[in-house]
Amino acid sequence: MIDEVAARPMIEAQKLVKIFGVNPVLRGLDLDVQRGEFLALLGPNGSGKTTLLRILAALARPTSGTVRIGGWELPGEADYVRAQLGVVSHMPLLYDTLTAEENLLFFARLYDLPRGERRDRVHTMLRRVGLHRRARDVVRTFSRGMVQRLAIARAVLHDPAVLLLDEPYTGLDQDAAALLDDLLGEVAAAGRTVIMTTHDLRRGHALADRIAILSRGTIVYDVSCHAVAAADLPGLYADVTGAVTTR
Amino acid sequence: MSAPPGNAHSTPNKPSAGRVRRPVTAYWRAVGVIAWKDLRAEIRSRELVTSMILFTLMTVMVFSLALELDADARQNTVAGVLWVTVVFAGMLGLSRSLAAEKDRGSLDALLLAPIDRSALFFGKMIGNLVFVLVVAGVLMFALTVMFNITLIRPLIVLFVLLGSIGFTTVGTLFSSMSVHARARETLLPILLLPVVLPILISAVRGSTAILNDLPSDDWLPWLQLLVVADVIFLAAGYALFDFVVEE
Amino acid sequence: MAEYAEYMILGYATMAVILGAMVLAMVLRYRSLTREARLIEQIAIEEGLAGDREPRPDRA
Amino acid sequence: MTYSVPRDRALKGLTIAAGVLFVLAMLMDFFYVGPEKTQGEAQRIFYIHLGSFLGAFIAFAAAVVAGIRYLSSRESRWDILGLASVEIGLGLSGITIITGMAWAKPIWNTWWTWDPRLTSITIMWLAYAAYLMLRAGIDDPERRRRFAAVYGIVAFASVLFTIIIIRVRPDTIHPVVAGPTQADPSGGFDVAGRIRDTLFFNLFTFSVITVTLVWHRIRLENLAERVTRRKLDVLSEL
Repeated sequence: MIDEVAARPMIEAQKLVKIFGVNPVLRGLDLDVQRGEFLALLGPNGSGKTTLLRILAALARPTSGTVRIGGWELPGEADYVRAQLGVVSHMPLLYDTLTAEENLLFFARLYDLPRGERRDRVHTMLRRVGLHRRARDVVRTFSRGMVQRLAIARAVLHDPAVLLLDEPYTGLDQDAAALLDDLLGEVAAAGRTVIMTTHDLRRGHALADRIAILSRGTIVYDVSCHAVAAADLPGLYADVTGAVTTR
Repeated sequence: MSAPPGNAHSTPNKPSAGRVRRPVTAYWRAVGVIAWKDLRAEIRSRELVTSMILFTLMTVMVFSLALELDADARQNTVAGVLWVTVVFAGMLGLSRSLAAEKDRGSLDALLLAPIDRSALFFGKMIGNLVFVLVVAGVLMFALTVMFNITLIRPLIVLFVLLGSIGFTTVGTLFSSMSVHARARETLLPILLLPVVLPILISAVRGSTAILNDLPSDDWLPWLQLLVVADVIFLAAGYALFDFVVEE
Repeated sequence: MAEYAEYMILGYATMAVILGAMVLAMVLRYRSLTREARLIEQIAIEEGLAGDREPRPDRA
Repeated sequence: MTYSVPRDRALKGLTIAAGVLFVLAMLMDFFYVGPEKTQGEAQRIFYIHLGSFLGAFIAFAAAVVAGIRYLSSRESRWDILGLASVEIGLGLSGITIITGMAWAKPIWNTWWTWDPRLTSITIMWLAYAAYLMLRAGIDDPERRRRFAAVYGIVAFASVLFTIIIIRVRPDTIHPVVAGPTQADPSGGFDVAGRIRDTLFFNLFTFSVITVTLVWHRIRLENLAERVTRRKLDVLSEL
C-alpha cells in the first residue's frame, strides 16, 4: 500500500488558470512535484510565482484547474492540506507585539500540537534557528534576518510534509543567509517536499533537486539540476524569459 | 527537526483506506486561542484600548457639556449617550484591529492554519467584544458619575451585553470586508451603522425604559428584538465569513 | 376636507418624479451605450478587424 | 449573452402591461374611491406609500436570493440581479419615505416624527445606499461581487426589522394596515370595500412595475458589460 501511495506526486497541479480582474496571471499551468523533491521556482516579477504559491497554500482559489496535495483535493479537503503545509511568505506572518516564544506557542496551539510537547517543541525550534536567547523579546525589536528565521521556525513547527517558501532570502544579510542555507539543507534531508521561489539562480541550483522557470503564467523550462550546469543557467534563463519579454 | 516528516499529526499522504479524522483544531480551542492572542497582543501594546477609552471619556465630556439638562431629561438621554459612544468607540477598535492584521499580513497566517473559518470569525469577534465591553464598562462608570444616574444595574448590564454582542458580530464581519476597500475608515461606518441601528434603537429604548423603572412589558419587547437580532447576525457571521476572507 | 389635497398632490408628484427619473436614467444610459457600441463597430470596420459582428444591440 | 427573440417580446409585453396597470391604478386612486372620512384627500397617498414599500420589499428580497445564488454558483448574472434589484429597491423605498412624510404632515402635522416605522424605513434605505457605496469601494471585480452578495444578505435584516418593529412597538403612531391596531383592536381588514380593492390593485401594480424595472436594469447592465468587453477587444487589437 505504501509504494502505491508513495508513487503519486506530493503536489499535483493541472491546467491552473488565475485571472485578476481582466489580466490572466496563470495561463493553464501544470506542475507535479514528487515526495521529498526540492523544487526551485525561478521567474521574473509578475510571472505568477507568488500567485501559484498562494493557490497551492489554499490561500487563493484558481479561476480554473485542479490542485491535489498529499492526495488531498483543494479546495474541498483544504483542512487536510493545511495540517501538513508550512509556508514562508514575503510577509513575516508573525505578531510584532508578541514575543518570539509567544508567537510560536500561539501557532503550536493553533496547529493543535499535543499539549505536552508544545513548550519543548517551541524551545528546540528557537534553539535551532539561533533565537533561544531572544525568546522573551518582542518581535518588533528583531532584525529582518531574525524575523525570517522565526518565520521559518513557525513554518516547520508542526512538522509539515510540504514547505512553500516565497523568496525566503530577500533582505537577509550574509550570515543569516548562510544559516538559512543549512536550515533548508536539513529540511530537505528530512525528506520534506519543498517549493522555493527565488531570484538567486546560483543558490536555487545549489539547494534544489530540480529547477523550473515560470514566465508569463506558464512553466517554460523544467529540468533536474544534474542536467544543467550552474554556470550556463543565467544564459538559459535569459533566453527563456528574455525571449519572451523582449518581443 | 530530524524527526521524519509525517508524524501522527500530519499524514504524509492520503491513506487510501477510510476517512481520517479531520485534522482540524478543536473548534472552541481555536476560537479561544485566537481571542487570547488578540487580547495578549493588545495588553502588550495597549494602543487600541487606550485610544478607545480616551475617545470614550472625551465623548462623555462633550455630551455632558452639550446636554446640560435637568435631571429627568438626562434620565432619558443617558442611554442614548452610552450607546452612541459605544458604537463609535467600537468602530474605532474594529477597523484598527482588522486593518492591523491585514496590513501586517498576519491574516494569512490564520487562514493557513487548519481551523474552521467560522472559528476564526468567532475568535476575532470575541476579541473585539472584550474591547467593546471594556469601553462600555468605563462608560457606564463615567456616566454614573457625570450624570449621577445609577447605570450599573443587572438589567442595564444585560442590555449592554446583548447590544455589544450584536454590534461586534456585524462589526467584525463588515470590517473584514471594509479593510479591503480603498477608503476603509469611511466605508465601515457607512456599512455598519444602518444595519446595526435596529440593535442600537432596541438597546437605547430598552435601557431608558429600565432607567425610568417602567413595567416589564415596556422593555421586554425590546429585549426580545435584541435577542432575535443577535441570533440572526451570529448566524449570518457564521455562514458568510468564509466567503469574505476567501480570495 | 379639500385643504389636505396639496399633500396628496405632493405625494403623487414625488412618486411620479422618482419613477420618471428611474426610467429616464435607464433610457439615457441605454442610448449612450448603444451609441458607444455603434462607435466601436465603426472603429472595428475601419481598422478592418476580423471581430465578429455583434448582433445589433436590442431595442428597449 | 444576447437575448433570444421570445424573451425580447416578453419584456416588451411586460413593459406595456406595467404602463397600463400604472395608469389604471392612478385612475382608481383618484376616482374609484372617495376621500376617506377622517383623513380627507391625503389618505390616497396611502396606496402608493404601501405599494412602493411592497415593490422595494420584493426587490430587496430578490437581492438576498441573488446574493445566496451568487455565493454558491459564482455566476455573474446573479450579481447583476442583485445590483439591479437594490438600485430599483432604493428608488421605490425613496418613494415610500417621501410619501410617508407627505402623509404624516396633515395627519400628525409634522413632516417627520421619530416613529419607529418611519425611522426603520429610512434605516433600510441607508443600508442599501451603503450597498452601492461598498460596490464602489472595492476594485477587484470578483471580490466586489462576493462582498456585495454578503452585504445584500445581511442588509435584509434591516428590512425585517422594518416590519417586526411595528409589531413589537405598540406606541407607534403609524397605523397598521393588517393586524391589531390601537384604533381597531379587532384587526383584519375592516376598511371599506372600495379602499380595499384600490389597495390590492396598487400593490399588484407596483409589484409588476418592480419586476419590469429590475428586468430592464439587468438588460442594461448586460449591455454595458458587452460593450466594455467589445471595447477592450477592439482597442487591444489596434
